[in-house]
Amino acid sequence: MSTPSVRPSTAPQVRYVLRIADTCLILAQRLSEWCGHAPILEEDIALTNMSLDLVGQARALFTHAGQLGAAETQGVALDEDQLAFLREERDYLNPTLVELPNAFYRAGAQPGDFAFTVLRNAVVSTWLLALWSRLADSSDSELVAIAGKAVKEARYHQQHAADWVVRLGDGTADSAARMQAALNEMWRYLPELFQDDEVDAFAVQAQLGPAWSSLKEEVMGQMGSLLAEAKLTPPPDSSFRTTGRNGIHSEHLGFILSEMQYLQRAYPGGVW
Amino acid sequence: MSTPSVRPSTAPQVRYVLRIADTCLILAQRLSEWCGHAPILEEDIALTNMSLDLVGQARALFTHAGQLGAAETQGVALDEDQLAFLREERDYLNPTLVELPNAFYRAGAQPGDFAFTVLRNAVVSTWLLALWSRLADSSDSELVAIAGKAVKEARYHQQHAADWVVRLGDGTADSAARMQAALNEMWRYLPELFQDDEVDAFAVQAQLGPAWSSLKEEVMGQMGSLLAEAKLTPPPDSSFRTTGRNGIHSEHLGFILSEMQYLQRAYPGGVW
Amino acid sequence: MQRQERFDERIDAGDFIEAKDWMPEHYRKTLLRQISQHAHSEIVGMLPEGNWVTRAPTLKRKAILLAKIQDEGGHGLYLYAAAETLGQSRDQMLDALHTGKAKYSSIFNYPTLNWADIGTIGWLVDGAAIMNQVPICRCSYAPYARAMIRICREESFHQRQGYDSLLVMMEKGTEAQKAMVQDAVNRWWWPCLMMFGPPDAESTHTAQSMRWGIKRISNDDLRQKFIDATVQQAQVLGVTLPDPDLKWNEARGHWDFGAIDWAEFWRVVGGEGPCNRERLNKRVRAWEEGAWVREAALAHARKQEPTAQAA
Amino acid sequence: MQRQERFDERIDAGDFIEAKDWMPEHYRKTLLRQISQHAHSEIVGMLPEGNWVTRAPTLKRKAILLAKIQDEGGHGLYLYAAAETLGQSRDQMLDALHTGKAKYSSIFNYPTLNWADIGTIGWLVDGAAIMNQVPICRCSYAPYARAMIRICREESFHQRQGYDSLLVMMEKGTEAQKAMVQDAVNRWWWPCLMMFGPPDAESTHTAQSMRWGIKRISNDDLRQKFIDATVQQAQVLGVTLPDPDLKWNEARGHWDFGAIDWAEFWRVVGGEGPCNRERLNKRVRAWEEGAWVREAALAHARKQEPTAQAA
Repeated sequence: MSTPSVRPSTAPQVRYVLRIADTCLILAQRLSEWCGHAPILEEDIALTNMSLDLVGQARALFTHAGQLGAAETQGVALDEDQLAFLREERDYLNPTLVELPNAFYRAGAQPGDFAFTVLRNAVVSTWLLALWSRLADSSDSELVAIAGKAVKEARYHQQHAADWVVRLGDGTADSAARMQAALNEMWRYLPELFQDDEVDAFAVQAQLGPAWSSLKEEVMGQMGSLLAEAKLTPPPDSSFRTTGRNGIHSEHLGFILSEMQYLQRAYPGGVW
Repeated sequence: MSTPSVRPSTAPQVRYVLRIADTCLILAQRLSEWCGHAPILEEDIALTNMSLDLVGQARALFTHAGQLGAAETQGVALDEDQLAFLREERDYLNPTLVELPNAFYRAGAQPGDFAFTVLRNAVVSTWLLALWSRLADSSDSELVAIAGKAVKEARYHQQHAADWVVRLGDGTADSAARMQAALNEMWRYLPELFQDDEVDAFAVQAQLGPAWSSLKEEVMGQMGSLLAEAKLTPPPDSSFRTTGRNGIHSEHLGFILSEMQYLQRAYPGGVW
Repeated sequence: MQRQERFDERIDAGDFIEAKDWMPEHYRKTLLRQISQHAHSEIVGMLPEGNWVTRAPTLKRKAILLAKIQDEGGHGLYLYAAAETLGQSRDQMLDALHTGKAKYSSIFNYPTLNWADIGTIGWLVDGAAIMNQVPICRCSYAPYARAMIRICREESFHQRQGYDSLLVMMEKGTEAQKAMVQDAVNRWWWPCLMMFGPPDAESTHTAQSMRWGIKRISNDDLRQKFIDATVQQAQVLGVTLPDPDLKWNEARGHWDFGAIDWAEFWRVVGGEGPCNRERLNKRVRAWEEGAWVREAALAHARKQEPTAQAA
Repeated sequence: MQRQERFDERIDAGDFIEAKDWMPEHYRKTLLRQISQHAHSEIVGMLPEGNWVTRAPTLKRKAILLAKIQDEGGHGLYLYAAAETLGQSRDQMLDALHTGKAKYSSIFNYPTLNWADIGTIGWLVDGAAIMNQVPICRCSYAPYARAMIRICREESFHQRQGYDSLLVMMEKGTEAQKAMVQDAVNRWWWPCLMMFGPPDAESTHTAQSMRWGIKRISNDDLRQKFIDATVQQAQVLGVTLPDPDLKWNEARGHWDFGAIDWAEFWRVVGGEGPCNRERLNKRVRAWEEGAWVREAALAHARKQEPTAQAA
């Protein structure tokens, strides 16, 4: 029986690239939910812009992942849209953090809690900035090229998000409480950003890129300084662990995908 | 090019039945969002039960609509799942009222505003009760059979919802304000329940069932009494008109469908 | 002390204790804990299943799922009612749930990630629950035993429906559907084995509960019984249970199985499982956001009283 | 009265008026109303397009849509800035929007119901907007004229992208996609014709605005110009415009077209269109729910002031 889902190559270099691509794609998807709903017009523009940059990064990475997969299997390369829209949930490899709703538990906020949103942006952009910087030394020239462009975007995203974290963390009592609540919920999703496995080991060995674990010191150091400046206190570490980067997600991703994939699924053979 | 969407027959008898079936299906879908989130356990059970009854009614009607369509075109009958899951939005014929989110404008409520939910249930069940009662006289014996079962369910739904409307309308100041706010938003969606067109004219002429316009007096009379008992005041009529029964919906239905249809779309050829 | 002796005699004789009968405080508390925990499990268990109700793939499966969720709400109702006979109100029990003082079954802290999870919950989770619950139908506390008889009957029905839905996919479905079923089984198998609780050697309440006829079979025995029953069902289904050490032991007359990751069990019981916070938060939010409804219902009922008297 | 005469002379000479120049109060108010309404239209217009951004069918289309929405936010910014030169703050203008005192383009009160609506908005809505706006690039008020030059350039780009996306579907797409495009055109055509405003005979502001060079071409003339340009594009696209009376009039050198349903126009302008309440409510909610963010930003900025002075 035919199925329109595609199965990406499970070669480690493909998985390494897809993990990053999916991180960009799914965060872009969440940020785009803000279109037209931000607290001020400048933020409507900034969040849309960040989403756009992330989509651009995802496109480049998906195209490259498709080619890496094709080289591995001597097959035809999956294109960016097949990879973005036609995989099953189990084959998306983003860490769980980026698929969480823009408002985690916070009732009432539509499309989300701005505190949670800017704090997550600060975490992910700090992490991506560290990652892109290290990918400048990749043995894969295509990754070097992608990282060279992306690092500039990530630097802007990081600065913008960090400004908001400080502004809101050290703003009013209410804003500080909202930021602290967001931090308390989000913190336990961070360890997944610093895990490693055989995919990372391969990437290191092949000089493709860094093991995620090697980003921890830099990212957590920067987050620590930022939170201190914002007068926010990280909660104690917990034994909670997410597994999105291995394809086992939260219950949120399925809803993102049903919306995101709908047109591709409902109009097979469509040309857009 | 093949497309997995099905096109139902546009024969008036088919459209007449599909309008009712879609009303049941889409309201069931909205009510099922409440599973596990109601204000008291008894309501978790009641809302789930109502959703279940509506799914049952929809199934019988879809099966019948498929057969009517096949008789018209001498083709193979579309089955209940093809009709429920594989049409394009434009071919769903429920009035817009039932596709509105469980919380209309009310911020913060997840999965919805109980006031809006019970008030809509009161409106739709009063309307369905009137419709099923009249379908007892249909020339179509299958519709008579479906209506005979459904009328009992609708009577229970109507009583249950009406009890809540009174309880909340004449409860606390807060509950009264919530109910009045829900009523103010909902009221302008009611006229669509009493419109008629050539489909209704055909149904009357063929003694298939009543024109929707002929339900107005009974339904609005009962709603008037209920609202008076609940100490709620209908807002002034407006010239706002919805057109879901002609397939032109609100922006909400697309999101319902992307979720509802996802598995059927993503697993073509699947057997469930 | 005569009351205590009479109670002990009745327990030993296999008699049922009714709500009006005298009972030791520890017995009452143990039962209350167990029944309310069971009730909470039913209502928290509506959440992982409710997660798929808007996405059920056919109308038949949607109807079956809705009916099942409705049944679970009903089980919650009976069980809260049974627990109330022991002197605690439903609101008190819910408060204990919401503040984290009361537990619910840890299995519901795992996410439902694909449609086959729904069938797998029916087959494995309900299957394990039935293993645990059938002996309770003979529990010494009669209101609990009566509730359990009805519940077990419905659970068996749910289990068959769950298994059937997987069987349809495995026998008639596409390769993608079969992979979906296998994926679900891979994720649920080990957590289901943990549903029987820690090994007997580490189980704190077992001895006293056995003595009282609240518990009748040990954790390890129930677990073995479940595994023995399930292996064959898995073979019929055509799925692989994710345990390379699973093999028939002729001498024991049972299936041997691999080591359970008890660290994971304790982590999830301790609140750090995949969905603990989200499940509890959803219950708390539903309760808090529904406060105005309950208050209004109460206010309305009070308004009716004088009218009723005047009439 | 000398100021007034000098102003009139400059207007007649086709000079531009700058923010620092004296201007009649009525001129200022007319411009403020028009520019703020235009700014509001840009930000309300983000909503119907934002409605499809999570469902865009390819990454390329998602990127194009995001970029377009971002541009519209930018247009809103320039236009609010241009209006602020006339003495009203952005917050005051937003307050007028939120309380219903200020209008925005009625076209955004129609829903986006399928993906082709996004392309159709680019082709027809942006197309009509450009027809309206190009003459404003020569508007007598310089800050507005300058904003419009930049905006028109970007709008033309959006229009081409919209048309292109429809062309791809019509030329290379499936039958279902072609039907989707036709459905979108059917729904948007008449509302787009209404974007040029009521017939000249009923248009209240036209004469004075013409005199001032705020408006340079009449509603009916712009509408005819739009129709003449669009009919040919529709033919290339392969869609049917939903007007059986549409036909070339050799004598006039224009396309004749059917009667516009002005009752619908006034109904939508009056607040009873398909999405009026939802659009406004979303803007109000975004503003209200964002209040704490704006307050915190202000509080933080105040905290920095003494530090900055101390340093």
